[in-house]
Amino acid sequence: PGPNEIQANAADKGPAEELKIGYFANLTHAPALISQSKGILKDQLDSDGTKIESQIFNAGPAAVEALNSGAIDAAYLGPNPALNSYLSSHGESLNVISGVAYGGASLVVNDKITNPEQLAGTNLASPQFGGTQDVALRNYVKGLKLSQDATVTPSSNGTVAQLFGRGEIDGAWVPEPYASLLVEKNGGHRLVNEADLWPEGKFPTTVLVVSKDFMASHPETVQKLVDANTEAIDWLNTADDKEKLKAVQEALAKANGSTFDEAVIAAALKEVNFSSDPLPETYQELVDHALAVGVGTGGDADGLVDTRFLDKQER
Amino acid sequence: MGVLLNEVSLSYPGTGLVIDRLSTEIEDGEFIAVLGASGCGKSSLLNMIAGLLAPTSGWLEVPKDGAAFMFQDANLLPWLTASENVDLALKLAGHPADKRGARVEELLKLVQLGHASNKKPHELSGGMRQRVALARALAQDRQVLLMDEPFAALDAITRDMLHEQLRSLWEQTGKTIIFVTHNVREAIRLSGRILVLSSHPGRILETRRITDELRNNPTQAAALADELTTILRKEQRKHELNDRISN
Amino acid sequence: MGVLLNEVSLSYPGTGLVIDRLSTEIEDGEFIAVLGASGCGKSSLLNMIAGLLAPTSGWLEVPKDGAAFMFQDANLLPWLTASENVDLALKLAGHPADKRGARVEELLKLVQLGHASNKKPHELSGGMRQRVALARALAQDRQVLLMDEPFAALDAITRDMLHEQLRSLWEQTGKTIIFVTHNVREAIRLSGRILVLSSHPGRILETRRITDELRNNPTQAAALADELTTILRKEQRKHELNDRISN
Amino acid sequence: MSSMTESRTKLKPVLALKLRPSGRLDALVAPLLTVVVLVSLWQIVSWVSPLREDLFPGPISVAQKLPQLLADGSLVSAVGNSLFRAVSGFVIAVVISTPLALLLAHQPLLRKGVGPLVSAMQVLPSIAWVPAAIILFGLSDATIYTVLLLGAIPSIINGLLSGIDMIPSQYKSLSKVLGASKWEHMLHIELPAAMPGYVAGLRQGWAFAWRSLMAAELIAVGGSLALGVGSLLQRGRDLADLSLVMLVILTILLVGVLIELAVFAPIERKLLRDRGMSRTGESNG
Amino acid sequence: MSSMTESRTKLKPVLALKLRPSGRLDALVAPLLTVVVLVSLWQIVSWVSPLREDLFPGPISVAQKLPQLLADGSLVSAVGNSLFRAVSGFVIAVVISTPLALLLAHQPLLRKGVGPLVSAMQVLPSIAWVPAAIILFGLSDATIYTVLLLGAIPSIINGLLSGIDMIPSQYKSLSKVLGASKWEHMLHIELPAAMPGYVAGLRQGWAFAWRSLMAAELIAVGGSLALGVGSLLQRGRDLADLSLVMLVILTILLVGVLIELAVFAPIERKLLRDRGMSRTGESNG
Ligand SMILES: Nc1ncnc2c1ncn2[C@@H]1O[C@H](COP(=O)(O)OP(=O)(O)OP(=O)(O)O)[C@@H](O)[C@H]1O
Ligand SMILES: Nc1ncnc2c1ncn2[C@@H]1O[C@H](COP(=O)(O)OP(=O)(O)OP(=O)(O)O)[C@@H](O)[C@H]1O
Ligand SMILES: [Mg+2]
Ligand SMILES: [Mg+2]
Repeated sequence: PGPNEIQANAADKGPAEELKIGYFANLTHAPALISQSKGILKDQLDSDGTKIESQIFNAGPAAVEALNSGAIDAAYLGPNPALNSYLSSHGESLNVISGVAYGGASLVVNDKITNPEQLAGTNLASPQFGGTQDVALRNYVKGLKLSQDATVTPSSNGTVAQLFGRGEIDGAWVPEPYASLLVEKNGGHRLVNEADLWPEGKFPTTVLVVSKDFMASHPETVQKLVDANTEAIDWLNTADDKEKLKAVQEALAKANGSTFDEAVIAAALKEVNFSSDPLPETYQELVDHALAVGVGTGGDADGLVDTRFLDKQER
Repeated sequence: MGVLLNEVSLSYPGTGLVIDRLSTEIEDGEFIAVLGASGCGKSSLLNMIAGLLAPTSGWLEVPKDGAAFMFQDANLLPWLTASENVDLALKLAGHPADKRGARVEELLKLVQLGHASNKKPHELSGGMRQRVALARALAQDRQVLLMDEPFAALDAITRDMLHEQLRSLWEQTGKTIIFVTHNVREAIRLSGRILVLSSHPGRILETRRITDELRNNPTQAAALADELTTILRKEQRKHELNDRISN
Repeated sequence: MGVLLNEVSLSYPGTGLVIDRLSTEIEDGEFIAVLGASGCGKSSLLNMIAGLLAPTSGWLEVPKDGAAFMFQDANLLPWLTASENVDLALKLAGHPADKRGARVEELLKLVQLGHASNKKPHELSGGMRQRVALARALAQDRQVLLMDEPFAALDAITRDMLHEQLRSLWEQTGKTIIFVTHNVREAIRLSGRILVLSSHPGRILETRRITDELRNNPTQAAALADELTTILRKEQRKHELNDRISN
Repeated sequence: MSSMTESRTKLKPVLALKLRPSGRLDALVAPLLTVVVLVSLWQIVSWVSPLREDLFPGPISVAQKLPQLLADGSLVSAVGNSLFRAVSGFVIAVVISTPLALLLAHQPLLRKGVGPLVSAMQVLPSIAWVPAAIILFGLSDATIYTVLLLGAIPSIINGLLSGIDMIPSQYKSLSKVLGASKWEHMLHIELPAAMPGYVAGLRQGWAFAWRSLMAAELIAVGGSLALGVGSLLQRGRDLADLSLVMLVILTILLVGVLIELAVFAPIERKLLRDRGMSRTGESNG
Repeated sequence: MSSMTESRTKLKPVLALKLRPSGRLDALVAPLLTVVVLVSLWQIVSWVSPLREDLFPGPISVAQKLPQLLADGSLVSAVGNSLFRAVSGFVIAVVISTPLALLLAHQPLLRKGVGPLVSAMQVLPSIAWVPAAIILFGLSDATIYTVLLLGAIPSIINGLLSGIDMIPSQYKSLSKVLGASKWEHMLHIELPAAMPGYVAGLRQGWAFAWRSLMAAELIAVGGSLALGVGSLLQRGRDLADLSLVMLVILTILLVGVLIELAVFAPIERKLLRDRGMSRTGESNG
């Protein structure tokens, strides 16, 4: 056992009485939604008598703040909010304990733009300043060495769709299902699939994080959370398309009354891959990209990913 | 250009009749004094003539350009100085800016407030405020001038002086002046006709013409003053009795 | 328990001296009238005695429990009815709730407003408001009673009646009363001593004791009234001259 | 008797006033009429407009949204939750701010020191408090109330303070002469005299409370936090569902109009009538 | 001469008033002192607190953030942008709302119809307008101004309306007697008489304007729209950088205090002094 684990074991208080978990009502959080709606997590935790309380967030910052305050113990998040909190707390706040989803972010542009050179002078959007897609977009645009800079305007996902529909922006680097929404409903097309920019097309979209305190106190519970996550992912990866679509649609509707129509969700599901692989090697790259485009202050992502629960699972 | 009242009645919401079918004709250029007990409806009457209050029944005829009105309380605008208060009346009467300055000064001198023209109302004494209100009423320069106890807050000497000013103004301009007073002697001294109002409801109890002859004869004037006082006292006593019975 | 003024001076910001080194001793139970031209500083003087205004120099000694004060304007609280306004004074003087009702009624009857007790100030006439203020001042029941032109807005009859009430109240209670008036005859009729103030700055121009004998002798009273009026007129004329020279 | 000429005017009883329908009724009919006119306009514009239906939904498509939201109960419960939070939070805010404002009014130095900060806090956007509130209180109603209170309190304090500042100095003299203690002065003179300004401040405070609540409700839903109107609004935005956004806006407006008509307008009317004044255009009978 | 006993009191000149330092100075020193006290408290609490530095940054760590933000100019330019938008937007709001309020005050039926809607619009959170504004104006300053104006205008209208409602009816009589036309009445009597209530409304309107601006600036964080303070605040949250959040909060508070001390307080003081009143605790000399 590594030094980390000894320390953790020292404070082990056995299974938690309650697990408070946060996630978004987003397609990329489907494992969380499925794990809830199919009772996978509940089945896992029942044996310890651990209760579940789930909280639905709109955005990463609030989820991170809640995690830090102890209002939730674990959360499904984008990698960047997790990374930002990890760096600003000097590694004390949280760990990524499992992957959830990878892929599923694209640069969607209007039909006047057919090759990357035409991005010169355009107005592009990303969902959140310093977020995964924002950094990717800035990095990509920088790499193109365009004759004339493209503007990057961070705005929320819903607003991006609205702006694109109205022709206010020429394109947007957004996650699913918004990329599909722009394609299916607003006549856009995918110019770049982010997957093409990463080795094997794998970059984290959603990860599962847990607060360090909770992890130290209740490793058994965390283990069960990771197990449930993997089980949900397995279900998503094995179910047939129709069943999957129906389950996700229902879970989304239950969580936030989603009104995205089937075509959008179906298209989006094709773009996203679910996997518990946390892709640990990608984080330092994310940090370096961000620093390179002038977002954030950089730092060392070492130790962010803690794979011990996943490791135990494989045994 | 006088004022005509025809069967004018007034009641406020929740009160009985305050003024009851009052009719009188006030001719152009008349100087009328209104006497009556406190609360009998004198201010209400002036308010109706000024068009600030509609009668409950009956009708009045007044000059179309309205009447200048000096309120019972000074009613100065607190954010304006004494001279600005007077100036506003001139401005709203349409006088051009360049001519107003001199006129304001003149009016304030008339009421002996030449030295206080730059003071705000809250820096003036009660009597000074009343005199600014008087200056403002004169600034309006309408054919009909209504005055509600214009000299109540003034000392005898200042009052005397202003009596003279008012008399001579009336003689020079031929305005129709209707003024309310509590001072029987003041009424005799200034007016050409005195209306005595009864109270609850207000009706005309007595009308007296004052001739110059009577005015200038101290004995006759004193006798009239006594007589009017007696009338008023009798009226008052009646009410006291009523009050005592009804209570 | 009287009032003692020692070299009291007062000036407002930006004015010259309004009151200039005024000294006088008012004994316990005295009934003092203050006469003076409009704007000479009478209200300011009462304000100082009431502790509402600090003298610029000099000092005063007053009873520690302060003085009841009837303001020149009625100063009623507009959200309270007539009886609530009077009641407030009793409440703040610490009278228990169950005893106040009857007293309020009594006081309002005293000023002949028994019928108007439920009216709000804006539903009262000017003179009625003044009488409510009078009732409130009496409700305060302090040893010293300051009154600033208490009867200015009242008709002669009501005024006469209230004169009697005030006199008999003074005789029964032995209060120290200081009251400002513009009416020389009123001063002679009511007070035991008259202070005549000069203006700009306010000094004591004249002090006159009024004996009961003088009060009850019409000729003597009239003569004194004439004399005081002459004094006041002379004082006023001096200022007019000054004004004319300085302007 | 002189005949009417153009230079004279005849003043007669104002019968019109008596024939007019009751003001109470008017007060309901007029806003309703306004709403009908506005909605018709909106429908017309949405027909005429070249914008796609999903970018500019007309009233009909918004109305079609309603049954679904009513069926799953989310709209009703969201309104219920938000209204409960807003009203209870507002009451707490009033209870806290009133003594604070009185304290500031009577402690000149404190007022000089803290007064400007209170005004400055009014301009601080509600989301500024969210991180701190979450860290202190986690995901509980306490967080929501904190954000709400910090939004409403400064505004109510300022309202009452400016009401107190406008009290004519003669009332202060009166209170001194009547021998009122500081408490009695506050209770019997200061508060009633400042009432009209205070109520104006309360109305603004209510607006701040409600708006801060909307911001606070964006933090999270489910679990320990019940769904509120703010969350519903954000959901509409996130889903790019403008019909939902419009529906929520209309609901908020409706709640606002009802609170105004049922609470603030009558209080204000009574206060003014007590003082012999009236809202412009209303007779004070 | 009677000697002083406990039942008598001696009234003497209030020399203390003259010895006190000038009120102007006080008005600057007192808030500064308050700030110093609060900051010290904050530092102490942050030392004592068990919370991690990144969750509860103390003043020192916040201050350390400053040089970097000043160096890249983002803080200064954000404050500059926001201040420019807020002030210009507020001025536009005042120019629009004042005649609207006067119109409502003089058209009783209009007021009955639209008045409650105006109050209701006050409670509508700013972000509610964002989708609509974007549809109309896209990502431009016009969108930001729209959100700001819709936030500020109802509040200013309500402020002026309640100021007008409180005008004593005797001033209306005076204006009628002086033969003022409707315009003259508004200009010479109504507006000045309603001024104190109006200024109270303006202060609240400014708060609404600034807060709506913050919400509007979240629409888009930099990019085609110039970076504002609201964007900076959101950026701090996005980066889980609470020092930045605190710094922005302090900046907003500072701007708020300065605006209060430099604009609203003096205006209010002058208005009150003109009417022979004074802010509580200040002498009106
Ligand atoms: N707040 C103030 N600021 C400046 N000057 C004032 C103030 N109050 C009163 N004065 C001035 O002080 C002088 C005396 O005023 P005061 O009210 O005492 O007169 P008064 O004798 O009561 O007059 P009146 O009989 O008209 O009521 C006046 O010249 C007035 O202009
Ligand atoms: N707005 C009002 N609402 C109800 N009653 C009113 C109103 N205004 C006046 N009154 C009543 O009408 C009567 C007459 O009032 P008015 O002011 O005309 O008397 P007045 O003759 O001027 O008395 P004073 O000599 O005391 O000024 C009073 O009994 C008063 O209570
Ligand atoms: Mg009257
Ligand atoms: Mg006086």
